[in-house]
Order: sequence, then structure tokens, then C-alpha cells
Amino acid sequence: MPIYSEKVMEHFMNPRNVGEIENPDGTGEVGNPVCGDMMTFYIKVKDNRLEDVKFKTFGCGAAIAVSSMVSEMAKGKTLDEARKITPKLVADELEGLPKNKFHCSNLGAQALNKAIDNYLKKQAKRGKK
Amino acid sequence: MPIYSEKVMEHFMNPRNVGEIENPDGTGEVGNPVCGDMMTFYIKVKDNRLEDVKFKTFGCGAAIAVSSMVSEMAKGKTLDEARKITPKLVADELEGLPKNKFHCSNLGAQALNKAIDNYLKKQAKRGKK
Amino acid sequence: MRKVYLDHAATTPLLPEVREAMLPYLDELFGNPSCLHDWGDSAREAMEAAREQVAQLIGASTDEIIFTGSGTESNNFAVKGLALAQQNKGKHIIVSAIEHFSVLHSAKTLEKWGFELTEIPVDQYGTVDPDEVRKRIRKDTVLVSIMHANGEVGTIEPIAEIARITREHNIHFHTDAIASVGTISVDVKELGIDALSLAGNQFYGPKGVGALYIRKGVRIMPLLDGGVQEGGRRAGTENIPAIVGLGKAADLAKKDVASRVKHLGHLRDRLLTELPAQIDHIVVTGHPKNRLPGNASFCVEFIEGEAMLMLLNSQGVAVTSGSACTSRALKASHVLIAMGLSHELAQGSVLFTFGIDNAEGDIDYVLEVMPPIVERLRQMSPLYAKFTKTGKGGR
Amino acid sequence: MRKVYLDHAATTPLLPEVREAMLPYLDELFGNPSCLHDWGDSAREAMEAAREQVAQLIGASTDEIIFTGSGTESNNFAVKGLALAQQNKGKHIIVSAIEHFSVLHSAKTLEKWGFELTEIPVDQYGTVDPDEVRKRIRKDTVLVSIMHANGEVGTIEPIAEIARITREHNIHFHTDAIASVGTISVDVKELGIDALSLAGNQFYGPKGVGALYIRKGVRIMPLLDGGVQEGGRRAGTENIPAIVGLGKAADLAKKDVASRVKHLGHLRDRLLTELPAQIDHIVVTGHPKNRLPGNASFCVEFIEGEAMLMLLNSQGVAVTSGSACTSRALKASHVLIAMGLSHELAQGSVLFTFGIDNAEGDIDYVLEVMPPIVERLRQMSPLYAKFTKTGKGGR
Ligand SMILES: Cc1ncc(COP(=O)(O)O)c(C=O)c1O
Ligand SMILES: Cc1ncc(COP(=O)(O)O)c(C=O)c1O
Repeated sequence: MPIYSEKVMEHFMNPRNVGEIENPDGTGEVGNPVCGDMMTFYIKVKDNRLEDVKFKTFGCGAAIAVSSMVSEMAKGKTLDEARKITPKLVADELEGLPKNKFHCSNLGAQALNKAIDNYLKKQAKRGKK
Repeated sequence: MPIYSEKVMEHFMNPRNVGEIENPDGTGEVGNPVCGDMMTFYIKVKDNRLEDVKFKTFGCGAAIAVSSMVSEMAKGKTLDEARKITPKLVADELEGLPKNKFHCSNLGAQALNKAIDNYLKKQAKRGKK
Repeated sequence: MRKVYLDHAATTPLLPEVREAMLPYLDELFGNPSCLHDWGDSAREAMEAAREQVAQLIGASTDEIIFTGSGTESNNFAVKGLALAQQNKGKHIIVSAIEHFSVLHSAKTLEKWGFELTEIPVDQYGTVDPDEVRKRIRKDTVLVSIMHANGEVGTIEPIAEIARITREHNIHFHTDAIASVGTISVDVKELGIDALSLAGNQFYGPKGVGALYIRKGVRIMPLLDGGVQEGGRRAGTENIPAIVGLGKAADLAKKDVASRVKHLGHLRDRLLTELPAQIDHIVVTGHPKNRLPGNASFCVEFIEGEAMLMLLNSQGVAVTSGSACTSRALKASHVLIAMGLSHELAQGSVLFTFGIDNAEGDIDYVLEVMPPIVERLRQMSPLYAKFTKTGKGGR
Repeated sequence: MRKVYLDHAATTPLLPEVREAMLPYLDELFGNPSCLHDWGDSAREAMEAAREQVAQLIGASTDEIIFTGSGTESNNFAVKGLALAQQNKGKHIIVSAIEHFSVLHSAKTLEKWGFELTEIPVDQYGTVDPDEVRKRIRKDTVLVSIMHANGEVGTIEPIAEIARITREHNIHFHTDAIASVGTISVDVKELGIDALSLAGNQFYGPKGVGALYIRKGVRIMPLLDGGVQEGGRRAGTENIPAIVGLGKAADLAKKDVASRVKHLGHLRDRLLTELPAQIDHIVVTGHPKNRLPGNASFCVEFIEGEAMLMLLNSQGVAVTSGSACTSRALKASHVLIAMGLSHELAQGSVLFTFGIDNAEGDIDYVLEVMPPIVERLRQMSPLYAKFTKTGKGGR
């Protein structure tokens, strides 16, 4: 009985969208290595839609699988739609997470949100200019 | 690994000198059922010698084996010689006793001694008459 | 020589199915369930399946089962752990006078640690009167521990009634069901208790494993501190082969409990009636009706239990006795004394406990060998001599 | 796929001879050693033979060996039992910062019970300095407990030196030798200690059994109250099959210890030198010389241990990690932190522990599969990206 669902294992073994985006429209970094996990999300936005999403993650199997799942769920969504990707939704899509790993799904959603925030902030600045 | 030596088992299974003596020259009773063991020794004395020794015992395997061994050791001995049957000697003849059963060998020697005391007391009384 | 094991209260043999279930875990499936690799995964899977089986047997849910290393550990854990977890609330505990030493001595240790202890007396059959419990409950009572069934005399206690009282008073109730689980049907919800101890080697499972049922939401202090196994409540690498065996034994017990009760009850009843028909001056101990199906316990007057036991053993029959001489501490069974038996009578204790492998022929054999043994020891007994001469000394 | 078990610190497989020795006790020889009949006699005989074997392994006499249900139980028993037995003398205890949780958390429980606790720090290699112990001894110190070898980083402590100091001060000294007994030679007289814990499943014996050596004349309070098994110091029906297995494992360990040290030491040394030759930014943890022969522990920079462990497992290799993510409590190994490693570096912990069945080919296989795994995770790691871009973030 592995601690992770098959879906988590599948995303961990074959994570989608690993990497960085050159000149991203937004980036979001959460976590720190002290508490175990750290994720950086990169987004490319076009017409208010997430044209591309990539990530780098330092962390456990759950952290990597969550990152992969979030990136996949977010890609192609509008910013508003992407905001609605909750930790619960991510965990459900992954067919559950061990109780003590649930915080990983928080991190994933947070990192994506931070990247969107970062994009919007940049846009605002640009607008001001 | 039985708790008792082979010798103890042999005497327990085939105790010597079980029974009572009709009109004994002396009797000695020790112990009580509350503490577990009770022995009564009967002796027949002739020419200062233990012509016959018999016992009845209520008690454990060790108590019965000790009674049997004491009776056998005592039979034929002079009273003085019989006095020298110590608990240690009895236990040794039985090839040892479990630590918590050593008191049984005390009881055996005591009962014999009491029977001799009883004989001597009776003699003294008869002498006075 | 015929070999007849009639000491199932001491420990039971493994059922072949239980042994089979265990073997792979003594072999290639040797992993530690805390590990995250394949070996760990297999061990964890086996452990959780066993937890489900144990939970099923007693009507609990899986998160209410904690595996331990023995019945004794379960009892120590329950009594000390439940009391210590509530010491801010109060420091009074109640146990019955006939508890197994693993409960009684745990309670005495708590006494040394500043708790107050009340021992409930029992009647002549070893039964605890629920009203006696009610009377002794105080404002600062935090734990009542009374056994489900007594292994020595077989008496089954009115646990559900007592639990009703403890619930009224909001007091935790633990029951030591080590002698009953797997032999009669036990359901924690029906009993209405907060904690229950059970042990593998009492119902054809392995030694070295027990379990504690602890109702969801009830707090307990660990007895074994260390790693976070068992939700942090019982540390130490889990004994997987034994846990698997316990699970299998639970599974079989659940299926077979009705036929076990019937089979064992029949053997017991035969001996309880036929042995006194053949031997004078013999007393049945324990409750005449509310008793474990496999338990036939007696006291034989004028003779001592260890000697009986040894002579029975020389005929191939394995039994036990509550006499002082058979105990390493040389004290007569506290259970028999608490039931009001004299020390003299308690010395004649002999206990036959049946198992599922026993058959009619075993009873026949006991009825054949036992009377001459009693006769032989009585011929040796000064108490019997006194009785036959004077008519005194009997009960 | 090749399956390579390199997690012998977690638990070891049973040696076939050990399993063979146990089987009869899971079958017809199922008796309880407290019983006075034939079944009990066989069990008692087997138990006492096993006690002799365990005593022989560590240079003790048989009456100094108490069987327990696990290493964790031995440690709880020793730490709590020795402290409680002396509380009238004083209430201060000393342990090292890198003890196993079964010692550390027992000590914390004693703290709750009114004892004072001093934790001795260790150096970068995880070694306790005997002088640090000496400095911390107080008038009211009653117990020092320092492990013989640490299972996570392999460091062997200077126990004999520390014991000399505790003896000077007349203070009881317990050592947790669970990670060392059976792997390297351990002699209680040479070490000069008062108590020592060991566990079967650390040296090819069964789970569910441990032992506590306790020097003749040293008083200890029971952890498990109940019957008078083990001289009244550890109650509960003894786990005979496991005890027999432990005895057999002890016997084999005594015979084979020199060849085990040689074989395991060779495998360890190969991995300790060849893995860092293939992977950059990897740190060996633990003592370079004074270390368990089977232990090769590392921290790999920029990546996390659980992910490494899972990818190794996908290649058939079983290892463990001291990273926060692998612990159920999500805390990095207290051992690595006590040695002064940063949390970031500790996250990259990976531990290979060899057993007597491992061979050269297993090392070759690890050297083949490990570098690509590290590379793959580093390619995913934002920390590694930062490092390669800025040169910052390495040690
Ligand atoms: C009612 C009861 N409680 C506790 C125990 C103790 O179990 P163990 O000695 O297996 O730990 C027994 C053992 O027979 C028992 O009958
Ligand atoms: C040094 C040390 N102490 C104690 C233990 C605890 O042993 P167990 O979990 O088997 O009870 C271990 C286990 O690996 C250990 O390595």
C-alpha cells in the first residue's frame, strides 16, 4: 500500500511542464527549504489566458506531483478561472493526498496565484508608465 | 526444562514411606494449608534408632518429594544422626530444588525433628512415672 | 500416551491458517511499515488489513485499534495511559478485586504515583455488582477498569450495565477482554465502553501481539514513547508477522464464534457435571451460568493443586492451578480468595480450559485419569486423614 | 528489475536459520513458559537457551538479560525504569541530542514527571565528547543514557570513556546499542555500562522482541506491571518464537561478527568514496572512521530526500532519508540538525544501509541508477537553478 495514489505517482514520475519560461509574464515563489518544499511557477499570459505554465520544485513526491497537476489544470484557463483552482480541487484531481501532505496542494495553488499576482502587478506598473 | 530435578520427580512419582504408623513412638506436624504445605511425620524408635518412619503430606511436588527423601534418609539412623539431616542435605540429595521451593526442605527436616522431640518428651514423661 | 492440552487459558496453539498467513512476513515480506519503499508498502498494507480484521471482530472502526506487544501491554497502556491523560480532572480510579495482575498492578503503580485506588469486591461467583461500582464513584473518579471475563474462573461480568453507569457519570471505562475476545462475541458498541484490551495468543493467534481498542476522541498517554507509529500513541517497529497473525485469528474468530461457543460449552458442561459425579468433596468455582464456554474450574478438597497438576501431566494432561504452590510468588489465586474461598480450599484449585481442538475423548480421558490421582493424593494427605477420622476439616 | 534492499537500519530480513529455529514454536511447541506441564517446560527450556545465547553475544550472564517486546520497549524500560528507581537519590538525567526518539521522548516524559533533563550536544560528526558529559554531571544526576551507535549516520560513540566517568561519579549509565549489537562486537564488561538495549530485527532476528541487559544489582522499576515473568521485572506472556529467533540470531552474530564487519565495511567504503566521485555537491554525514560498517549516509545538495527515495524505489532500490518530507511529523532528522547541518542540506538526506546479503553488484547498481536520479531532480529544482546561475546557495 504505497502512501500515494496512482495519479500522484504518475505525475511524480512524469511531471508535466517542468522548467522555466524565458521572460515570463509572471513568477510566483512559495515555501522554503527549511519546511521542506519550495515551488516557483512561471506563467505566460495572452489575452487574459494562461498560454503557458511552467514550474520548478524542490520537494517531496507530493510537491512535485501537485506542481505538475496545478500547471496542467491552469494551462489554457483565463486568469479568473485559474484563481479558482483550490488546494482541494488539486488534491481531488490527484485522487487524494496523505493527510500530512495536504499542505503541498496549498503550496501549488499559492504559487500559481502569486505568479498571477506578479503578472497583474507588472501590468499595473506598465499601465502607470 | 521441568522445574524439578529427575530425583525430585522420581520421589514425587514414587514416594517412599507414605502412610501412618499405628501407635507411633513420636509424631511431628508442621506447616498449614494456608501457606501451602503441611507434613506429619510418624516414627517408631528402637534402641535409639529410627526403626520406621512414615509421613503424610499435603502440598506440592517438592513437599511430597522432600517428605519421601527425609523419611528414607532418616530410616535406620540413630536419633542423633537423624538430627543432622539438614534442609541443605535434603535438597542436595534431591539434586536441588527451585529457589522458591527451598522452604519445603526446611519443613521436611523440621517435621522429623518435631517427631523426635515428641518421642523424647514422651520418654521423659514415662521416665518420671 | 495420550496428550491432552487443557490449558487454553494460559495460551492457545496457532491455527494452521494463522501460521500460513504469517509465514511470508517471516520471509521475503520483512519490511518495516514506516518505510516509503516497496518493502515498507507491503508491510503497511498487511498491517492495515489486519487492523481492519481486528476492528471487525469487535465492532470498532480501524482508527480505534492500536496494536501492542501483548495483552499485558494493552492493560498497562490502558490503565496508566487513560489515568495519566486525565490527572488534571481527578486522581481516583476503580478496579475490581479479581482483575488480572496486569490491571491490578498497573493500578497499584498509579497509587504510588499519587492516585487513589478503590477495589470493588465480588460475590462468591466472582461477579461484580454494578451497584457497587455506582456507590464507589466519586467526583474525582477518572477511570473504571473491570474485566469482561475472568480467565481463572470463567465468570463473565455485567460490562454493559457497568458502562451505563460510568457513562452517566462521564467516566472512562476500560475492560480487559483478553480472556473473552475470540471465544465469545464481543462488540464494543454494544458494551458501550471506552477502551478494551485483547491479545492474540488467547484465541489461536500468535504471542507477542495484542491490541487496544480506544474509542474515537478518548485521549490516552503513550506507554511506549518514541517514533510516530500507531498515530504517535504506541512507538516501536511494528511486529508485522504477529499483527498479520492476529488479524487472521480475528477473521477466523468472527466467522466461527457461534460454533466455538457451542463446542466449548458442551465440553465444559460435561466436565462440570461429570467430574463432581465421580469425585467427592469437589467444588465448582466461578459463575454457574455466566461463564466462558471453555472454562471448567474446580477446587478439590484436602489436596494441593500443583501435585494434581504434575500427576495429570504425567498422564499427558496439561492443566493449571491457582494454588499458592503453583505461583512463583507462592500466593494462592487472589481471584479465589476474593470470591471468599478459604486458603485451604484454594490450595486445591485445578483449572481445565478447553480449545477448539479438544473433543469428547479428551473429557473421557480426564474422567478416567483424574479420580485415581485425587484418591492417591488424598491417601497421602494428613488433612484427608483427619477428615475421614473425625469428619472435621471439610467445608 | 533488480531489487536491492539497502535499508537494513530500518529492519533486517530473517536469516533462514533463524526462521527455522522459530517454526516449531509457531507449531506444536506453543506452550507458555509459566506453565508447569510439558508444554510449559519446552517453552521455558527454549527461552532459557535463548537467554544464554543473548548473554553470550554481549558478554553478560543470563540473569542480567530481560526479554522485551522491542528495542523501543527496552529503551523506555531502561530510561524510565532506572530513573524512577532512583528518584529519591536525585532527579536529573543526561542524554545526547542524537538519541533515538525512544530514548529522547522517554526522557521528555520523565521531564513531565518532574525530572530535569540535560541534552549533550554532538560535534559535526555526531560524536559525543566525554568531557561534555563530565561537565554536565550534577550532584542529583542519576542516569546518563547515550547511544552506542547512531543508526542514521553510523557514528559510534566513545561509550567506554563515558562509562569511566559515570562510574567515577557512581551514576547509572545506559546505552542504546540497538543499531550496533550483532553488527559490531559489543561487550558489556568492556564497555563498563550498567544497562544496554538491543533488538532482534536489527541483526537478522525477528521483530517483536528486544532485550535489556541490566547489570547484576542494578535496580529498575518495571514498565510493564503484571505477572512475575522475567523475575517480576517485565510482565506478560513471553513471545517464545521471537525469543528463540533472537537467541539464534545472537548465536549467529557471535560467530560471524568479524566477517560481517569486513564485508559490510567494504561495501560501505566503496559507496562512501565512489558516490561522491560521481555526484557533485554531495556530503558524507557521520564520522569518517568511527562508524557502523553497514552505514553510508549522505546529504545531496539542492534536492529533497523523499523524491530521491521514490525514484530509487522505482528502480528497485530501497533506502531511507532523514528529510522532513519523509518523516510523518514533517521534521528534518534531529540527528542531522544536531550535527549542525542546515535544514536545507538535511532535506537532501539519503541513507544506504547494507546487510550481509548485499554484494558488489548492488553497489554497481546504485552507482548506475543514482546519478541520473540526482540529475533529474536537480533539473527540476529552483535551488539548483539559482546555484548554477549565481553560484549562490551551495554550501
Ligand atoms: C484476563 C486476562 N488479562 C490479561 C492477561 C495477560 O496476558 P499476557 O500474559 O498474554 O500479556 C491474561 C492472560 O491470560 C488474561 O487472561
Ligand atoms: C539506535 C536505535 N534505537 C532504537 C531503535 C528503535 O527500535 P524499534 O523501532 O525496533 O523499537 C532503533 C531502530 O532502528 C535504533 O536504530
